[in-house]
Amino acid sequence: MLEQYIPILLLICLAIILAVSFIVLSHVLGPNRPNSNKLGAYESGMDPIGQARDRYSVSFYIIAMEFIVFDLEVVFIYPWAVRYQEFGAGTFWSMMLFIGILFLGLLYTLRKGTFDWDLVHSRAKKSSY
Amino acid sequence: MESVNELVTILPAIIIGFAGLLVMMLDAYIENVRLVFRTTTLFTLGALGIAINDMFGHSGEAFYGLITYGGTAAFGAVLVLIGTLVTVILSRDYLEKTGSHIAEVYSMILFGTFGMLILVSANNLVTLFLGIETMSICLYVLAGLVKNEKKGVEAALKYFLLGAFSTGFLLYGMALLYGASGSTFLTDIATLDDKGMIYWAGVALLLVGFFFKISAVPFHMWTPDVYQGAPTTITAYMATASKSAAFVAFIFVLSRALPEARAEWGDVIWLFSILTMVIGNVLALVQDNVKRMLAYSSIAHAGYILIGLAAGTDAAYSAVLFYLFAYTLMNLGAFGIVAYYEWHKGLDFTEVKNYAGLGFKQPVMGVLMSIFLFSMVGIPPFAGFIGKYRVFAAAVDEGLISLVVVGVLASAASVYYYLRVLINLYMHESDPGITLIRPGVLYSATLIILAALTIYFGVKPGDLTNLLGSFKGISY
Amino acid sequence: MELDWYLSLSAVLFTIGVIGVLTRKNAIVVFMCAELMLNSVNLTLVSFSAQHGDVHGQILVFFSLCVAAAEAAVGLAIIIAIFRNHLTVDISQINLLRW
Amino acid sequence: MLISQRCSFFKRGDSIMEIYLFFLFATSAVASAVAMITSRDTVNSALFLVLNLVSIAGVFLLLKAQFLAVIQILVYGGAIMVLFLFVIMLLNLSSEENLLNRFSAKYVVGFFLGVIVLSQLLYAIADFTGTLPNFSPGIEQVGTVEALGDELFSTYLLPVLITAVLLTAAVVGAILIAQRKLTGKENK
Repeated sequence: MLEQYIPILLLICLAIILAVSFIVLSHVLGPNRPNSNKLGAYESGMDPIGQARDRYSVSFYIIAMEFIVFDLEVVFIYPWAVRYQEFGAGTFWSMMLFIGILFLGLLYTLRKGTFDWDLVHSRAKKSSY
Repeated sequence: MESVNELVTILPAIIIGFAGLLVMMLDAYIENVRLVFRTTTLFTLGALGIAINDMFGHSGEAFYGLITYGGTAAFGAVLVLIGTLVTVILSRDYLEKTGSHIAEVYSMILFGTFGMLILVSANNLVTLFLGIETMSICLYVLAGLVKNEKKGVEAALKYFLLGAFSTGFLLYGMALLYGASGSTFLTDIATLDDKGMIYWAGVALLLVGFFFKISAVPFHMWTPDVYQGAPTTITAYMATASKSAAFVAFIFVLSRALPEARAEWGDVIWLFSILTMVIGNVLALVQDNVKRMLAYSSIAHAGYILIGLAAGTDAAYSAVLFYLFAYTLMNLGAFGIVAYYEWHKGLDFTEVKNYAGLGFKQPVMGVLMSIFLFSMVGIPPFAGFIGKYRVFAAAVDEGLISLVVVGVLASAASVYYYLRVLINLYMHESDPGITLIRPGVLYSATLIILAALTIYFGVKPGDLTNLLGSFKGISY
Repeated sequence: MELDWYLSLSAVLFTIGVIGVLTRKNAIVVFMCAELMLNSVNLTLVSFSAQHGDVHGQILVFFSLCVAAAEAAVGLAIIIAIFRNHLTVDISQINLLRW
Repeated sequence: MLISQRCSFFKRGDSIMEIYLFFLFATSAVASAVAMITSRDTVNSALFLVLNLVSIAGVFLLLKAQFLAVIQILVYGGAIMVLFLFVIMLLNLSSEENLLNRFSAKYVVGFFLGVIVLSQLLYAIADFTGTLPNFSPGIEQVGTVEALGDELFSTYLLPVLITAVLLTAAVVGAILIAQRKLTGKENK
């Protein structure tokens, strides 16, 4: 009864094979003469300052967290959408309430000023953290 | 879809949930903290009124059996809502004075209370799990409220990591119970006949999860630091509302889902009760910081309540409910007064001896503090005594004499660290430099009402005990 | 495959999670081990749901996923706040189990 | 074919592929879990956890819980682990951790406690085997979206709304804690 998943298995194997082959081939075939400026991080010509991962402001985290919450909301809506005809008006209004509550959460996040980028960046420039 | 008149059964939870969302929006769009405070108080009062009248209504199950209402669940809702109401009223002055008065506190308290109201009326593992998690997440946030101070955030991290760890055990217990019985409804788990090892492993892990929430001894590591790190009125909220909700849910699980296994989990709770009472009191004796001492005293009280759970009869459960009521009143009061003393920025109150002579400076607060502390010790005219007496009586009826003996000895030992505060308040003279601010009218009125209730139910516990007894069999 | 193979796998993963929480110092890795514990319990629930042939187990998995996500959001916010105050997430320096 | 006759504990109805796939996913899950615990770099731990989640999703597929397998990868792997990596990058704390330099008692205690928990659980599971039919016949439809959807939106509608409030509380809490300074206006 696992036959239905054969295509997925093939897809995964193909993806793995492609990824590995790219790395191996480029490593094996490509000319390998490293020198200092080739190995430096590419900063469109300028030499890089600070390490690669210096800290940046918190609003990126808040956006990622919002992504999780709305990803979960979508996950709840999948089964609802699939069986939409069988459910009466009650379920419909309950789901509207569900979506409404999460929408209020979004309004709260918007209002708390974490999304207006210019303010965020102007503040970030003043003090690094 | 459940019919609309089923919504009436969880009306307090709906009101509190709606209030949480409303307060969230008010805070976002109208930054007026006083308006937020008034709305929160208004909605909590309304929900409390409905919950009180639910207590006298009939009880049953709703939402396809996910929720149970009336009787014990309504009384649990009353306990939670009293804790929330007093916390909100006391928090306004306390947070204003300590400079972290922000409106999000009220929305988090309301969301936490929503989780507790669901937890209190859970009749299914799914609603039980969601209730516990909603409550816990709001408490993690509230514990880390005072962010600039180091110890507040440290308390939040410790509480969070140990909480996530205990959630794993709790869910594993639920999974094994579901595996053994094939259904997630508490009453179906009770009808399970062949109790294989999976069932016992599930019971054990579920007990571990609950012991963590009520901070029984081996799992109490988080309590002192979190209670000390959090703002004092939020500590009152954690000590009273969340612990009462966890205990009522524990009663439901023990009486509804695991009635046949009473002998086995009775012994387990017997052991943990002794551990909690002894170690809770011993550690409270050595504490100097009053807030930390009150944290250990709340652990010791969890031990006394576990005596009632170890007894396991319906009479014992109603005795535990009475004890929870008295426990909520006195702890709210005690933490409220400690919060009042912490208003004064200049003085540091980390040591008990800093309380020297303050009893005379603000006589009202001194007297109230002594009422609450005497009630905690269990001295006759107060509700604390009646609670302890009825729990011990129920345990004696079940033949748990050793438990009662340890309980009495532990209470005797607790006299020392409770009265040490009073001795400092009254016997030692204070340096004249300290002048105490007059507490606000609302603040002292709330504390006076709490003290009046403690005395009233100490003197005339009759009607409450009859009401609690009248709950038609918790595990019907 | 026998049911107990699935249960044993989830028991092993649960134990690895417990060991991870007890031994690691970095707060984020401890939190990841807690997530691993929750995940292994999901596996037990699904195998019991398959064995009983009803969907209650999978419903509980569904909600436990949502709870894990909400916990992750709040937990990582706390860890960010900790980093800002303590500039370290090494939980042994934040003495976790003080009396 | 030879293998399935000789080993007693395989069910006759199993195809060989299912057995191989189970062992493949099981070993990758356990290996990535152990690697997550013992790896020195936090980012490696996070990526090993993602591998662990994907292999557990594979085991879900074996148990015919297809919707949950996809959700697991989508939500757990796709969203939660992204947040983990975000925070690790944000806090720049993926520094090499000297893991096993001093053999502190904590490792012994942790390992010992873990082994105790494992032995209890395995004992419970061992006692359980064989007492009940292994897999009820009708599990094909149990794992599908339709089955989950019917049950979720008829009986368990209230928990769906509770989860909505839980998620909003998590959003408000996370913003409250993650913001830099709390007092009054200036964080606007």
